[in-house]
Amino acid sequence: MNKLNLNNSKIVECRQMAASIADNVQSFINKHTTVTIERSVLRMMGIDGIDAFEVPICNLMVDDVVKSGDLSLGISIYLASALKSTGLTLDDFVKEYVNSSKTLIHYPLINQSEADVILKPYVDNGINRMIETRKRRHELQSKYPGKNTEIYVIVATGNIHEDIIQATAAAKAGADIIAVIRTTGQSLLDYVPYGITTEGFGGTYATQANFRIMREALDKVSSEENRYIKLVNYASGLCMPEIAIMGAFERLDILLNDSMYGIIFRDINMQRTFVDQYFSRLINAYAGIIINTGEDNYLTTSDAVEQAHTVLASQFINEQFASKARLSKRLMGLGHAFEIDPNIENGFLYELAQAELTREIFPDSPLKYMPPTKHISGNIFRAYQQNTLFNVVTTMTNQSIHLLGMMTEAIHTPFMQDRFLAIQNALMVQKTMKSIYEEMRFKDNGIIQLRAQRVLDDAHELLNKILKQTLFKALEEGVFADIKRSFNGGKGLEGVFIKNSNYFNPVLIRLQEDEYVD
Amino acid sequence: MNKLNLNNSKIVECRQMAASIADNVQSFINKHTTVTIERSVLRMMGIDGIDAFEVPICNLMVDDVVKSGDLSLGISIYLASALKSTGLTLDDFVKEYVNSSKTLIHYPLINQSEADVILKPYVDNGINRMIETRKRRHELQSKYPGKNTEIYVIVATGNIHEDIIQATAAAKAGADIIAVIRTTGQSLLDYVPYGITTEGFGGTYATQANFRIMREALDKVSSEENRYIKLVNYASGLCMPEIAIMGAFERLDILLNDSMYGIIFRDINMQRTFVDQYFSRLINAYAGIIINTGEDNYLTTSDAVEQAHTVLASQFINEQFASKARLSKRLMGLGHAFEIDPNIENGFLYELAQAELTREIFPDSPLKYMPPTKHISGNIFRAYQQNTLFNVVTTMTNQSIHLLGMMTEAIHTPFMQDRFLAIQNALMVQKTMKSIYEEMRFKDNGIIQLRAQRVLDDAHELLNKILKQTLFKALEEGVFADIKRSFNGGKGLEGVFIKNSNYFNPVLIRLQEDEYVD
Amino acid sequence: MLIKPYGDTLNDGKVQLSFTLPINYGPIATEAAKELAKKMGLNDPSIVHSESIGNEYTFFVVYGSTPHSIEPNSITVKTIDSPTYSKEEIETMIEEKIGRNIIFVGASTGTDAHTVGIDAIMNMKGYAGHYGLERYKHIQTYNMGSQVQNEEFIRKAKEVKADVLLVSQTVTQKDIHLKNLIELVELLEAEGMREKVILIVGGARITHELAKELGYDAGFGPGKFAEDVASFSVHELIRRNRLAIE
Amino acid sequence: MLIKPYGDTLNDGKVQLSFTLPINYGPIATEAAKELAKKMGLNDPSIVHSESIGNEYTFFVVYGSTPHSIEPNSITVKTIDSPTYSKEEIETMIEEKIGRNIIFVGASTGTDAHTVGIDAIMNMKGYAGHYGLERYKHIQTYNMGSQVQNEEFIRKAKEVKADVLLVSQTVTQKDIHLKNLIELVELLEAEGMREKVILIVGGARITHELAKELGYDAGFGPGKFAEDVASFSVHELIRRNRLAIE
Ligand code: B12
Ligand code: B12
Ligand SMILES: Cc1ncc(COP(=O)(O)O)c(C=O)c1O
Ligand SMILES: Cc1ncc(COP(=O)(O)O)c(C=O)c1O
Repeated sequence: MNKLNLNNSKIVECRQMAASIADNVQSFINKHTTVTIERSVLRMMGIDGIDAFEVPICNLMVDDVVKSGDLSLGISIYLASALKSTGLTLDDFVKEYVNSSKTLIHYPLINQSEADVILKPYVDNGINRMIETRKRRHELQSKYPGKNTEIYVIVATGNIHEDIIQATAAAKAGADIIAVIRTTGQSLLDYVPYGITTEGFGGTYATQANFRIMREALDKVSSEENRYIKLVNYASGLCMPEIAIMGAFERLDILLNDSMYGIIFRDINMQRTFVDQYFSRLINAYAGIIINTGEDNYLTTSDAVEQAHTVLASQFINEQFASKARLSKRLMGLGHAFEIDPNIENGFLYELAQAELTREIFPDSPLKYMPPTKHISGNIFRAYQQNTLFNVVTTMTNQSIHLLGMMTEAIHTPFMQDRFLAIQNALMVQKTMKSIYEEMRFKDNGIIQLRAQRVLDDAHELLNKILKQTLFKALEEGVFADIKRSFNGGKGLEGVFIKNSNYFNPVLIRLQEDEYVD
Repeated sequence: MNKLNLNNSKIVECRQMAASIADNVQSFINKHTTVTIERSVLRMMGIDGIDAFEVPICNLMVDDVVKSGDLSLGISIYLASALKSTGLTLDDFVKEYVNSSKTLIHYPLINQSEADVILKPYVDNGINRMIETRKRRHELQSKYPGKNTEIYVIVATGNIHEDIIQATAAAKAGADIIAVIRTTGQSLLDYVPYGITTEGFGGTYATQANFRIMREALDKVSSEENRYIKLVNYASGLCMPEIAIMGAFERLDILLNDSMYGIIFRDINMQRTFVDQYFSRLINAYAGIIINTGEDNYLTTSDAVEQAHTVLASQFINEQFASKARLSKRLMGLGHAFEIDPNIENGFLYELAQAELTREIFPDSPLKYMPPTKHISGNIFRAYQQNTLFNVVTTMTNQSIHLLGMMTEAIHTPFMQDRFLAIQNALMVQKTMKSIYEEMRFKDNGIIQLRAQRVLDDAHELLNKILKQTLFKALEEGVFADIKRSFNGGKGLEGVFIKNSNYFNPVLIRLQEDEYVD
Repeated sequence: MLIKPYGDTLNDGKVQLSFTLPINYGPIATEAAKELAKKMGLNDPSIVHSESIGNEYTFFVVYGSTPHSIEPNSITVKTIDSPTYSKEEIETMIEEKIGRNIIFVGASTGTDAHTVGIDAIMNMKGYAGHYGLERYKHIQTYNMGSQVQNEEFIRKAKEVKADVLLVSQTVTQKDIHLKNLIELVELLEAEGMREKVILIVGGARITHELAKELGYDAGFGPGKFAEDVASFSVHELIRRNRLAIE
Repeated sequence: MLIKPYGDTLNDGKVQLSFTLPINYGPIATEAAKELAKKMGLNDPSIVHSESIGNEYTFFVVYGSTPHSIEPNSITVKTIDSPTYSKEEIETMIEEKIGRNIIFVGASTGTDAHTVGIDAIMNMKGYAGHYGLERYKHIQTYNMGSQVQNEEFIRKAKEVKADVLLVSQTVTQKDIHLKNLIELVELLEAEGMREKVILIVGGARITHELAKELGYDAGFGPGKFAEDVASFSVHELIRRNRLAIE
């Protein structure tokens, strides 16, 4: 489709600039590791569980090395050395480790090739578990093929059991994708909570056990409804790679995973975030998990008319980071949103222009389109209407992952009836406007075309500017979402380590070099 | 605009056929008069009021002649003769008439030219009152020019005082046009009730006094809001011409006035209706009152997908009848509606096709576009959404008179908050989609274009069929709204009279022959 | 088991409310709305929206928790017990158990001009894919249309020896339908006809419960079609004639 | 004068309700909904819509008349009495009556990550066309952003000798904001600072009433801007220093 008369070479140039921007950051990334990356290496090898104080074993081990060893070598060499010294299997070693006071650094370090041999069966196990899970998803999706535009709703009661009730009802009512929102504050925890949980604020803890029981519940609905129901959770935060592994093991289908969201919206240190996002995305790519980026959030703090081009520029950058992490286009769920004040004349036309622009520039990506939130008030009827208009643009521009707006957006996390009515709203639009994407054309050089061209031009200019100053500097200047973050500020910097020249990570190599097919 | 690739000669042919259909009926009309026409002649000359049993004086007089005289001569000759014999002014004669037992036929009949002279001052009075009112409207409308698309809402409490409160609030909230719905059953009364009324079912009595006080209230809001608020009531029914006069005197701006609605939807005899509509429309034309036709109603009993062409065919016919009654295009508010089941795939595209089709075929007419009603349920949120979709089509196709749907359509006549929310809904769409009419194009030979072409073809075929069999027969066969009516059936036939060759009507001549300008 | 409204947690009692108060927008109005919600028993009502909708009128949206609960097991509702048969089954039943045509007379009575409902039940075409009674073998129908006076309706019923009378009422404002429906029963009784016919009413706001209260044999609301009405009628005719029902 | 909800006739008491009951769709569910509406005091509740929204859950829309009425004249609400001045007036007042810069420290505290509200008040750009405090002459601002712990917040306040503390709270689920706000007051008291600062809270669900209850000097909700906060603060500073106010 070329409804907007876009200048194709501008698009090509944007991609090139974004690639250079990402290259620059990638060379930084390649030199670093982080605590959560190392913990996720342990998770991949099968380490899970907590101690008597509810501290995850992975944290105990990595903290050990941070405190008394040298994490710049990677956790793997320590673990391999310990196994070698004790002669125990991993399982038995972990049991002993938890119950004794011996730390991980008490064992003489062995060399990498020996370590590789010792860890290989465990690494294989983890990798195979990812492959099996991916296969299973593929089987189910062949059995129940998906739709062009899939309806995505959230559950967020704080209690995973209530979440399951609500998710099941939503799926039965027509939802294709269920996201379990995380409790406030979890993204700032430098560990992943454990077990089935029933308390949370504005969301439910992301734990592997919660992932598992929700996945089971949704598989049940899938088979009842003959529709594969996708499960979503959130990676971005201080534990991106670990959550990526949990998602890979428990067959999450989508993970919110943005290369910059944590920096901008959670004040997580930028070095930490860039390094973590790479590793976590390598996992997503291997596991066949769609990522969702968070450009939609920019418009909750910035003006959606004036800052539309920042969304596009960021999508180009996220795309390049994703490519570097081996994600194929069909796994790049780039985010954008319908956030223009409905009181602005012709705002709808600008939304249409932006949504179509995004669709045309990223034709193969499962775009994630977010509903209005900022300009929703307590007038639930008005909100319901705004959501209809949003649904109309979604269908008119053939978006892929269709997050539904809730009429109670300004009030509370959704009640069951709010979600039901939202699904009813979306389904009506999808049906009554079914073929409108093919039917609609826009006036040549009209408001819509000119707006889209303008946004592309502005994004081009912005990328050029970022390229010149580097992405790090651009973030310091607050280029996205009007939020400024410093290179050494924010949370989690203490968890970043420059890799030693002897850095050893047998998981990273597999993620970077294995061939995988669907 | 030509977005639909319509065959222009087909449109021209439709108009020609409709003209011939109307010609045939018009020769019938020209030969007849009715009790309500004669009563409206009296009203034009200034007769108003009721007797002790609340029977309007106009009815007393006309009934007198029906009973003991010969109405085929027209009421005017009787009245002139009585004035001549008694030597009284009209006012004094009416007073005497009401209080005495003398009927109208007790006076020797004079000749037409003498009668003409006697009645002239009274006829002039009435005509001048119409002209003055028209001028006043014109002044106000120059002061507060109208909009392209005007928001129309109803009030229907049954109590004119409550109606005024609600109408005022609605106008302040953004309504441009207020319609006072009539009480159920009024259209079947063969007289017009009198005075200010406070009781009605699902509507308020249409009386001249109610018209007046509502007009005053709306004039007040007009000046407060600097927007001319139009007032609407209903003519179609057994008293079409009388209500037309009342509207002309009290500065109604729009009257529901359809050449066939009474036949189809109120089972009023077709001879009666055709004759009455002509006279009432002559008055509307003279008074500069926009008529609204009722094709929208067809889709409340017929299927909106299958019977869309009947709406178009009927619009062509209504247009021709209106022309014959001297209405200019800008007074022809042809009606249509958004009544496709939202569960039908691509229903929205069909609605869009139909609305654009109507807009293109009648470019100079203030089209009246009716909201969904039939497929509205008690789910008020869903209803609110359906109304949004309707508002979207309204704006996408630049309709003129925009009747708002109410989220409580399936429940009750509107509460104040229902109306407010409906206005808010429409205003948001108007603003956020402001220029969409100019922006949108449709795919060549796509679903929308083909649908519109098909509806035109079918209307063409239907008009051809009606032309061959005459409109009377077509109505007997139930061609509109799937409802069959017989030539001699229905209410009010007893009020129809073949004009005597000496028929005398000094008002009719003025209405047919005066030149009038705005 | 007692139940309460459900927002997102069992027994949270959450309800949504909206209303208009005749008072100017402002803090006093908001407080008045909150007090009203409290008088309706809501705990912690939250006025999530308030807006002026005209001089002296303010519109509110409110959420809150109701402490009330309901015991569904103790609820009894009058429902139509006879099963709903298919068109073919009904035709066979008439053939085998009654052995003659059944006669239905229907109308939208009083000043009510809504015919879509009665047509949905009676006319050939039916509604939403359910054929109307006119299409049934062994059923003879007279659909008098709308705005039929009760007297006229009864006259027709007598004339054609109706077995079943079908009344449709859509306009319910100021309870105009009740007046009209009660009058019909009284007229039928005065004529000694009440027991001789099966008397059925239908319409958007009609429930079986209400119909029974008014002295009708059955009431049908939205979502009911010809087969429901025919099943009930045939079943009832058989019952009245003490014929065995399988 | 007593007032009641208004549908289309004075004192008709009409309200709209919606809720979900954990019960299967059907006549019993509808009756349960009706009983619930009656328990909430509605006369003649009408269940205008019911629909299954999942196994064992039914959604209802209800209209009815409440018999309750409210006397607005007897309602007293705590409101901020000081008038709202313009930016220029405020600047002049500080100049003339206070004669030094006023220092504001603001943050979205606890785990709350919402900054748009506090930024609306404090940042240069402001919100909805109202400039933020940063742009005011004689006002010095420190906006600490979001997820600021109460301890850290107090530390900063001390460090810069704040006159006014601005706290923003958006997430209110399970009353998390109350916990956080109360803790702040307690910490300030423990530090002996409570009386030395003007303590203000704001957010979408914050009212002045609630703020006062929690021991704050003022609370600001939606529709309040920098000039409201500055006016109150300057007015209050002057009052506390017993300076005359024109
Ligand atoms: C279509 C319609 C019209 C059409 C009617 C055309 C016609 N020939 O029927 C027209 C445009 C003419 C019209 C006019 C008016 N209408 Co009207 N109309 C409607 C509308 C949009 C749909 C009704 C409908 O056809 N539903 C579809 C049918 C199939 O549903 P149903 O009737 O419920 O029937 C089903 C069941 O109830 C049952 N059933 C029904 N009858 C029977 C009978 C028997 C024996 C049985 C067994 C079953 C049965 O079976 C059917 C199939 O399941 C409704 C709003 C809405 N969305 O409901 C307003 C509505 C009914 N109308 C209303 C009003 C007020 C009027 C007017 C009075 C307005 C006016 N003042 O001019 C006039 C009526 C004048 C009069 N004298 O009655 C109000 C009634 C308010 C109230 N509760 O009292 C409504 C609710 C709109 C509103 N919110 O104001 N109307
Ligand atoms: C934007 C937004 C976000 C953005 C925030 C970006 C940012 N940097 O602020 C993002 C996307 C990051 C976000 C995240 C979340 N959000 Co949020 N978010 C919103 C949203 C859409 C708009 C809020 C807003 O900006 N309003 C505009 C501002 C200007 O209004 P305001 O805050 O009321 O401020 C005005 C006044 O209140 C006052 N004011 C405010 N503060 C102060 C302070 C002082 C001192 C003064 C004087 C005045 C004042 O002045 C302002 C101007 O008038 C609302 C929904 C909505 N439409 O309201 C949900 C909403 C607030 N979020 C919600 C939730 C649950 C979350 C999450 C917890 C979800 C999750 N589990 O991940 C996370 C938050 C995590 C956390 N730790 O807090 C819920 C809160 C529910 C509740 N009542 O508890 C809401 C209501 C959405 C919902 N229905 O679920 N959110
Ligand atoms: C990309 C991305 N990651 C994560 C989140 C959620 O993160 P948190 O749990 O920190 O609210 C969001 C928020 O919507 C997001 O857009
Ligand atoms: C053309 C026309 N006239 C009159 C009416 C109203 O007539 P009544 O008062 O008979 O309901 C309508 C109904 O909507 C109409 O469309």
